[in-house]
Amino acid sequence: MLDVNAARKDFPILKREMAGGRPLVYLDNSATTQKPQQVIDAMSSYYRTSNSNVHRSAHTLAEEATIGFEESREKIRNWFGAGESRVVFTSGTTEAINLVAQSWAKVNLNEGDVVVLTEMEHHADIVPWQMLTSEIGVELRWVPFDLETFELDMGAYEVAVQGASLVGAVHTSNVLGVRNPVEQMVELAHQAGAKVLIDAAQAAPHDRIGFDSLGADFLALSAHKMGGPTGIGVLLINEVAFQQMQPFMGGGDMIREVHFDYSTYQENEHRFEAGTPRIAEAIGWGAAIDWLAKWNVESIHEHGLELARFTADSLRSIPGMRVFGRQADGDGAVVSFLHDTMHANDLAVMLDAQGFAVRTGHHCAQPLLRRFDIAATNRASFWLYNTLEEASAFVEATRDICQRYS
Amino acid sequence: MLDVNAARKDFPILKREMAGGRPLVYLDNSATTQKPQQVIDAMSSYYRTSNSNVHRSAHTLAEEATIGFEESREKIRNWFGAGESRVVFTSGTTEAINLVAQSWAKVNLNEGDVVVLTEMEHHADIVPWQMLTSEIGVELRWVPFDLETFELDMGAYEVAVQGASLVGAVHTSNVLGVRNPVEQMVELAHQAGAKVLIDAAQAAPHDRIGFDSLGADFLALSAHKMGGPTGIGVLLINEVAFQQMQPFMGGGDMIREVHFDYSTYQENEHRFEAGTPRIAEAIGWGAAIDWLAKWNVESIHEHGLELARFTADSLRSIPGMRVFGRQADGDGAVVSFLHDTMHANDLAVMLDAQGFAVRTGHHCAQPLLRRFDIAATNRASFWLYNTLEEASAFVEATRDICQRYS
Amino acid sequence: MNTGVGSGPGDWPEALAAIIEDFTEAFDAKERYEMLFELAEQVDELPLEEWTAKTKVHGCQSEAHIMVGLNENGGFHLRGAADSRIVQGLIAITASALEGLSVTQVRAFSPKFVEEMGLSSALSPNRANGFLNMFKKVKEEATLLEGQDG
Amino acid sequence: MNTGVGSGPGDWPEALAAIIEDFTEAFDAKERYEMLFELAEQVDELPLEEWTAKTKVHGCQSEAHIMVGLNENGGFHLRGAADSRIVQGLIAITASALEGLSVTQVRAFSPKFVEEMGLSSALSPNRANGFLNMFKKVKEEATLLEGQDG
Ligand SMILES: Cc1ncc(COP(=O)(O)O)c(C=O)c1O
Ligand SMILES: Cc1ncc(COP(=O)(O)O)c(C=O)c1O
Repeated sequence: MLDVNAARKDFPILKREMAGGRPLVYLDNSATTQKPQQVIDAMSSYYRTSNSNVHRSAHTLAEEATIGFEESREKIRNWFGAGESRVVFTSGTTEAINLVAQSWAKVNLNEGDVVVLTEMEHHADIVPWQMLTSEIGVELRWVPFDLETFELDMGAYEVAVQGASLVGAVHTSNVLGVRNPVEQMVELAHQAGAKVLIDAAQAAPHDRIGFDSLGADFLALSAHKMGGPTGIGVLLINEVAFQQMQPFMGGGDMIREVHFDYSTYQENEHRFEAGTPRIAEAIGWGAAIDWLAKWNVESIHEHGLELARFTADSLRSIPGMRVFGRQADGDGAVVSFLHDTMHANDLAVMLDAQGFAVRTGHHCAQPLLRRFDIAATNRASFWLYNTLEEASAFVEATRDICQRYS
Repeated sequence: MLDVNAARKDFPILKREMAGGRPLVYLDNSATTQKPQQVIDAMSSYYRTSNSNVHRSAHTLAEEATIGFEESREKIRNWFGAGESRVVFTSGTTEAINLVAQSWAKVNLNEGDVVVLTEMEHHADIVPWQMLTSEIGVELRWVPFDLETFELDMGAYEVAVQGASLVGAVHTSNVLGVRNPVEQMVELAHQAGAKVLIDAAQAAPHDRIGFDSLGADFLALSAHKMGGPTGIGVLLINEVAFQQMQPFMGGGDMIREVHFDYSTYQENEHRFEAGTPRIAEAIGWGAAIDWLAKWNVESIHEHGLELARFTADSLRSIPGMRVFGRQADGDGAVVSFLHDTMHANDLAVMLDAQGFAVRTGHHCAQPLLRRFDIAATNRASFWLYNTLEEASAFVEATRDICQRYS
Repeated sequence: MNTGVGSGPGDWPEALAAIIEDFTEAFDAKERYEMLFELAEQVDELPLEEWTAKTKVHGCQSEAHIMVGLNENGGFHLRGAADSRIVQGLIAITASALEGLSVTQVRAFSPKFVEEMGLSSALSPNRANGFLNMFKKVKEEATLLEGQDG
Repeated sequence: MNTGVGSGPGDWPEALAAIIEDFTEAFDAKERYEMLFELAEQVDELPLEEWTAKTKVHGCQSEAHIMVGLNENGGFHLRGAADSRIVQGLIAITASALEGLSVTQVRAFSPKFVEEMGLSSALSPNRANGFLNMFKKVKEEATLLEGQDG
């Protein structure tokens, strides 16, 4: 069992008082999680004692910064089971996916080549591919999902991957919480000769991902959604795919030699990390992983799912309320909902006035929402520090607001 | 006069003891500067009280984070005199220059179009253009500098810009400290119909840059070299050039609408900022600017130059020592040097053992170094917290090491 | 009691000054929003049938529509509606603030009154833009009204 | 006194154990580097004329060259040089550690002795790689030596 109260103690923001002296109930974890004090301290301490630019220098601070930075890379490699793969730092999931589009797809695909996406994708896994359709003429194929069960149409998927070059698929939907059958999707894609990019932004905080054993070719995620700082994320890359990539951005750190008329590049991960890296961010992320390692990831998952199930079931009992998602085993701790007559923004503002932070809007997944013929939902999302009491207070506040004002 | 001791008090790292109990003498400021406690606190405080994802949400934390993030943008706009221009956040100078290459140059230039660069450029302003030569066939023209006076050959520059489409020029060289005549360069380029990108990474910490009044089209710089955090920088963009740019990376925050078959993009700066932004970093950078505003930038400049002149002159008196740079009015606080027989790395390691942090290597400017027929220099670089005593102790240590071991 | 013409803080017309006072006396944000919900009911509501591209307020998180006109005394009169009650509440306050003014007065009216009402989070950067867009549209339409007159 | 064969900590040959002891007794990093500078003078220096692509150690911040051979007693012997005194000092230590060993012993020798010498910042990630590359090359060349024998 997860010791939620022990975990809460590490998050200073949870002590914050909101309007009217009400406690903060933070239910916007899918957008970004809060940070434990240990992460904040790791970054402060880096800046207070070892701050320096990394790589290629002979002074002590530079050594310490380089070691801290590269150790974080190894922590991330280990945490995500990518021991045989490459770990390239990016500014987040979005840049990681753009890196696949620009460094792998643009180099290896041709006009008419097919990229398969699901209708559940986040904009981060849509727009880079649309840009590529105009740049090199790849074609997009969309795999639908069922509007009742919220499940991906695996029959359609199996057809779509035939002759495709790449699949881009969200591991766990940030709107529906649905966890897709990624293992099966990787297998079917590979049978069809397509590479697979998994968007694990939402899976990272709740699941133990084994990149090498999953066998996907690329996997993208962000630190800020798993207790780490803003401004950093990662692309995990299978070795074969890594060798097929060409540099994305040029500059310092990614080069071997620069001449007036040509340059040669590093052959390891640095090849894709141009410029001064996100040193403090990497170190903060490493501390987040150390902190997470103190808890049991399976019980974080179970805890989140329990809260999500309770919330979804309770919200369904509010007249006029529609809940999007199934909260099945393995799903994310996310509940999207929308009231028939209560405007989503009004509900959010009224909840906020009582200390409840939920996200409201299209959640960067407009195509998904449009399939339901809606433009926005409210969304409550949980992490390991949320309690059943919070979920229950949130449901009651929502029920009350909808009763009184809808 | 700059109150160096008052400034020093704000930097916790300067109290650090190095090997053998020696004080840290940090002379690697061109690589990255140290951070005042106020900057560290601003970021910690953000994470402890207001951390949230920004934009498009209705809860209090999201509001606070959005306001903090966008206020930092305005601070940066004001500090760099870009009131009539665009302020696009990037991960640093390197990404900012890549953004010009990909979002402006690739869209607006054609095969055979000419990009003019100086032989003083940092790799960050070389490699993106070399990549563009293979991508769209632009041609590079190099403007030489004088190996004795370290000055750009403005006659050659005037010839080079004829018929050129873009000039990329370093404002202040990170190796030589030379400040280029950027005003004149902008004027000549514009007369010839070329746009101008200024790499102000080294100027930002020492100079008051007025972007609108300088009239350049693009200006790139990094927060971490001016007291701000790692992981963030900016591209300032003149409005006309801004309107000619196409999005670089796709994803959240930069879109207006996403459909299965097309998307539309934001029209303001967000258009070029895909994904969750560098929120804490922007807030930290804003705090760095607030902190800098307490000091007089002109006196920061004068102070740095005084230390650089003293150091350069003193080093020149060491037998076998060669100093690269002129330390003229307006130049950066940088001194590159190389001993005839003492290996640069050995000197750096011996200095480090006595607490002196200097950078050693090619400083991401291999073409520049190759013009001098060398592969590395040692480099001491100063900021407002360095003292004459530190410079003097550093010179004496260097003299001693060279005498005993060369 | 204030009887200004709306040039800015301290110069609000009576009806608006009363609303501002109510808001500043509210216990907390929750109560203020409740008041907005109530005010929303009191607007001269622009019915759905009259919503057109011309009445639409752009850059607002909700679908909001306004139409300006003159009341029986020839004074300014605003009708409006929004799918968000909160936005409609803001329209209602604006309508009551401007009611009966001359077009010239409307055009000179300051939007700063919302700041005094303590609706900070209702006036998020996004939402504030929505309100300001709405207010701007009111003024633009008022100008056209003048054009019709003249 | 230690008389091991170099399998790892606690098992160093006599000459190396003595050097390690000197280093660990040094006052600070500065003194340790000074010792490295001195040791650099004691290597059987590979003269510039003999530096070739074959002798070059790759992945080192400085230009370093080594050549392996046998001494008059048929034991292992390392010659080397580098433009960096510190790197040459590390070559000197390696040479003295391996002097007179059999090729089989050289191939089994652990590079961990440098960690015990407190040269952390001389063994920066970059520099450590340089040292490890050098040590690897020594072993590879030693293997070829064996080939020559057999
Ligand atoms: C002149 C110059 N340009 C560009 C850069 C690259 O900056 P960053 O590594 O922060 O992207 C640097 C810093 O090393 C620099 O000194
Ligand atoms: C499923 C999914 N993909 C991608 C992203 C984008 O992540 P980031 O904004 O950190 O790049 C998010 C977060 O919003 C997400 O939930």
